[in-house]
Amino acid sequence: MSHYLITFLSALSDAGSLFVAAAGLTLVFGALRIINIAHGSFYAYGAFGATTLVGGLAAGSGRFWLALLAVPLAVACLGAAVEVTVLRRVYSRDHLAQLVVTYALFLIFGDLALRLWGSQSRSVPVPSPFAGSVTIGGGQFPEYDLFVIGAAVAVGLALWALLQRTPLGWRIRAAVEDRELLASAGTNVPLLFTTVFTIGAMLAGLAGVLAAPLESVSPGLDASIIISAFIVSVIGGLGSVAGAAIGAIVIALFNTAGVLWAPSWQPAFIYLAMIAVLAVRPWGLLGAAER
Amino acid sequence: MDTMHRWAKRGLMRRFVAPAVAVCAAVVGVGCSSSAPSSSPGPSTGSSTGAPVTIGVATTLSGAFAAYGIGGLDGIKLAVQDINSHGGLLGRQIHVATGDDQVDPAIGETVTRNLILNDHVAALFGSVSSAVGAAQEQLAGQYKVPIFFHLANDVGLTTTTFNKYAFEFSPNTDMEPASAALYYAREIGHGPVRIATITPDYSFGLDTVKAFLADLKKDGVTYTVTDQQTPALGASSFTAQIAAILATNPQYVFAGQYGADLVTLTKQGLGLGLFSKAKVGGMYDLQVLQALGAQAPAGAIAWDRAPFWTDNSSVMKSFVASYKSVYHGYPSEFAIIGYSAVQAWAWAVKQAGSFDGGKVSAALGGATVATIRGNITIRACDHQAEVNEEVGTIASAPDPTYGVTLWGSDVLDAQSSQIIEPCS
Amino acid sequence: MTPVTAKGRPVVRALAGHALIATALIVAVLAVAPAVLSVTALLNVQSAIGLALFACATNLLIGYGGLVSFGQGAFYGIGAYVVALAWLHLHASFWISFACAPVVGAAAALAAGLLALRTRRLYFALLTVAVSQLLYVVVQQLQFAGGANGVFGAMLPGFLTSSDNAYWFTLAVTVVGLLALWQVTRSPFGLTLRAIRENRERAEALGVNVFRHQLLAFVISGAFCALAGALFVVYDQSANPDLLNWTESGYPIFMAVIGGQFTFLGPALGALVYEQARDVLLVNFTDSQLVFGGVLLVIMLAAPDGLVGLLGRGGRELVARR
Amino acid sequence: MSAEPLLDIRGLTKAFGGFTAVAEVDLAVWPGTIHAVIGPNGAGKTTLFRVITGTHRPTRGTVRFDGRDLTGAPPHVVSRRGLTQSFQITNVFPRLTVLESVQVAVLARHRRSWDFTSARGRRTAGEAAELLDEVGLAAAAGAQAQTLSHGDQRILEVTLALATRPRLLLLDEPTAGMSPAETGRMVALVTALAAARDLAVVLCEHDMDIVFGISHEVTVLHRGRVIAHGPPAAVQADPVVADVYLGGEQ
Repeated sequence: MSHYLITFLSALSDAGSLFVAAAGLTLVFGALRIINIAHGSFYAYGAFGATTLVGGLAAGSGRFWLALLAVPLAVACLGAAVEVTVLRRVYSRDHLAQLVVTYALFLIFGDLALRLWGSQSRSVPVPSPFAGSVTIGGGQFPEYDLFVIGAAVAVGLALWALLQRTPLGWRIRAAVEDRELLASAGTNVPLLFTTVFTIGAMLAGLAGVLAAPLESVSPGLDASIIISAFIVSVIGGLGSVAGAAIGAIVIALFNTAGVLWAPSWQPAFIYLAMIAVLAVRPWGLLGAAER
Repeated sequence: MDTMHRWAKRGLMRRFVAPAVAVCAAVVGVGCSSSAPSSSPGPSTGSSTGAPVTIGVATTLSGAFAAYGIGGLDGIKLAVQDINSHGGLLGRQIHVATGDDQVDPAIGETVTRNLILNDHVAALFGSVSSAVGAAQEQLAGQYKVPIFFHLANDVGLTTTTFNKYAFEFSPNTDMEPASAALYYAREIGHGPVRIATITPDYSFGLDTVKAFLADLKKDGVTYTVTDQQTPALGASSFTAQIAAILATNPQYVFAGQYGADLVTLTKQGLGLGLFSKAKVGGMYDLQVLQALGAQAPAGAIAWDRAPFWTDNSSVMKSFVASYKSVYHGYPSEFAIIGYSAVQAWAWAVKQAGSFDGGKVSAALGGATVATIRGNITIRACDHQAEVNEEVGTIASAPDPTYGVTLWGSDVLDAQSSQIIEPCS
Repeated sequence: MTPVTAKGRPVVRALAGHALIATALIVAVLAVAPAVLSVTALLNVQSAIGLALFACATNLLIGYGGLVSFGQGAFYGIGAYVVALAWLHLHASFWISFACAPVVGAAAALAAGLLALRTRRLYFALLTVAVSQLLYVVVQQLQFAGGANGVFGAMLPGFLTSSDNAYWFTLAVTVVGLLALWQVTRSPFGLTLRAIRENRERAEALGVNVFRHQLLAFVISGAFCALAGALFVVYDQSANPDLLNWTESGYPIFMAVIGGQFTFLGPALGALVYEQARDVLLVNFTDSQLVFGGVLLVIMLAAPDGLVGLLGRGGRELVARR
Repeated sequence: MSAEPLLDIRGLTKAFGGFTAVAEVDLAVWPGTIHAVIGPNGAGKTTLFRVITGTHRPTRGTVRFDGRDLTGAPPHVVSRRGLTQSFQITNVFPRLTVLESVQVAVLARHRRSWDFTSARGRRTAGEAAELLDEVGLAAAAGAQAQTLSHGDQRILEVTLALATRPRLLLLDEPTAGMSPAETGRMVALVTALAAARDLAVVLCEHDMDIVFGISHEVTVLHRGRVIAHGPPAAVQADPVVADVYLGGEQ
């Protein structure tokens, strides 16, 4: 019986890191109507940044917590620079052009990462207070995974508070739901877009740092995460942060179901999940019905 | 001229003739850019001394498997550097041309075709992925250029798509699991024992698990397979698969993952208690052990095609020293195999007294060549090098001389004769 | 008084005249290629021609229909697999299986379209990715389809084994395919499709059954993508799962965007330029993706309407952005 | 006045969740007549139009047109039956030329939009060009719709609806944002076409001069309900209307 609990908790931990990665992507889409493929690059730079800052030192050192603060901010600055120099020119363009531009950025950042961090697999030791495991119902479960679940919930609450309780949050929601209202309220729209994109990049960097102790940090990390983040955002409904949370859980459960019942077909399950959801609700679970 | 007619004519001019002219320009451009002087492929085999001879390395230099491709390339470059410092081959210096296939067969084919036809390479060194390798093998056969596989080791390369210009210098996907099975059998005895497997969901991973289970039975072990997981290649999380495997409480686990995937699988397995509950085996080579650092799972079973640290011969010692002096790090197994493949090619060129692909391949088939991995015999029937595979267990502390946690002292040197399939 | 003769007959004839001259010009240059080019260059052009058909078939959806599908690689792969598997298992004649490829592609496109066209814009794009990735994962599991390595072998008939004949065949099929596609775009159906792209709600209010038109466009595009996939077999004599991967579906989109998605021949030009640029990049630059990304970015920012937009004298006016 | 109304709406109701936008509306429109539907903003005029054209499905009530039940039919079916709308916010095909835009409507009417064979020009250029002549847009035939002036785009908006040869035309504020001169041109165009083609027109308009100038019947909506209907003179004199709409709550 215990392994179902362990399986569920590990699914929850996967959902947590997926949510933090997807939240930035869906927030940027909601406010700016841009699907940012380079979001995967920001995630990878977050993870690589963590390996640089923490290095191979023993788990005891506090360098991980320093990285958890510093690296997302650095990635946020990179995001702001990208938004100001490149994305500002493509807001008026159609979806396809925006996709191709962000894909071009994805390719550029991919090769730069190879130059900066080389091609070797790297990894970050699990940070000290959470290095051990806790026994739950007879099974062993890593403490760090519990930390990741907690961090995801914290990010979710922080985003909820930002969107519901702050003037910036009101403007972001206005950008998502009713563009005309935004302009009429005298908002500095370009500054708002830069802010939202920077927040999106920071979330991607944070997700990267969080994931570094869990997996190997190597080239190709940006491609694998962007596909999962896309699927989670679409299932939840593009533009809805709450939808991203639900989408992350749906994907984690489908993955687990695949593992338990049809291991050899497991990689196909996330695509089946996406097709099933979109067949029932063509604009995602919580997405705004597009006319 | 009524407005309608004039409008139509102008409109059409834009929509058709402009792009039409552009298309023709592009085609003509194509003609010039890539049609190098269409001399016959392959090097000028005459012994015009002095003109450098090129060898081509078409491998993966970007993406998730870049570390493997670059590792092999470093070994090959070092071998060429050593040859050139001793006066080159037949009096001619050797030059290395490279190409990045980005693990995509179509790109791999383009890059390989370009090395053959534009760089006139005298020999080719194959890719990381077997799918790309198979496409390269066809080209090598078509243009009569010897191709040496030092990374891709799918048994198909020496059977289904084999031709006489292809040579496999790495233990193939039959030999590697057979060596692992020998070690497991030595550990287990006759059993009965409970085993689970987890491997990436593509041909290499699936073939490896199938061969391992078959060889284990052949080595007299009775076992029951409790679970078989096949996560996607490059998946970011194996927690669900590990939890499912643990639920069937196996005594032994066989992992087909390698490189970045094996690092991720190990870190997540440690957290879920996989290594404390079962004896896990995987391809824990230098790159994986360096990435894991302090998290390397002591006591886990590890196999590797050419680990330098288990070979105490003076030849290997000096190779490791010279590699370290050039690359400021230690050689991966692919650097070692790549280096030995170049040595074999050089030997065959001297033997045949020419760079001609046909002569070199004929000279090498069935021959025994001295390399940094000792004397290697290349089977005449399928050009599979009769090489050993090393299997051991991960040490509990970093190696004093190399500063990385490597293997313990008890290492099985699985002889090629024990693990190779007879000629079909 | 009225700017046009009663039945508008002279207008149409003039339109057709110019188009034929332009197409004949292109075909003539391409036809001369085998005599002029070396083996490599000929193979490059043959591959580019096949990709031009793939790009124009995809552009029927993107440029004309306003439907951004990221899954056309699925039908391209299906076309290749139909020919390869017919040879492997049924030992069918190449010509029959080659003719069946577009039919199977159309059937697959019908099924996928019924599912995908219920969604709009980005959801449609991502759903088509999901469908083609599902196919990509499934085909690797099917042992009879050669699993992850795909199907290799001498599947071409004697006639096509000579590189010149293979080139002629590819050129002929592509020209016929492009002319058929061109007729579709200039027909009433083509105009209605463009109207739907411009303003779906308005088209519906004028009595156009939007779903059916988009579905038919999806089926036609799927058929021609499968035909291009079958041409891949002529070039490469193999069918491997990577053809179905979403990265493969990205190529025709880049070609259409680079070439100019709002003109008919734009994607064909994009295919030629893309194929050569990629080969040159791969061979000469270690950081080929960095350079390609940079070039793609510059083209997107500097030439929003693709190369044809730049080249066409009045290109700016014809494709003025909304 | 023929025996049966062309458009016969009975007890039409449309609610979005709790909010009832249109409640129990009855509306009858006779062939060849101009019927104005007026009311303050938020009275439910646009929702009523959207339900009639099939963009929204009615919660209750029936829509009969030309003797056949059209309740809940999708927009393209409603349009094919001969009931077409032009939009309040200009809704044309930006990158199509004026001629091409009209040809799309003509093709749809002839059910030729599935035709792959003939060039689109042969079948429909003539008819489209004649219509452009009638509405005075012939000179702009080759220009892209997005390059036209606002007034011309409004005229193109109506022309597209006319090209489907409707029996009834729904005009949602056709003169919105137009100069007096352009308004005069539009009013003249609508009345001429109504007479020439025995076309019924349902007009939603704020400009009272137009409403009481050219319409044969007027219906006044307030908070989704019909509060008055009849000939213009009677409605103008009706105290309820004056209180609620003209003088009262604005």
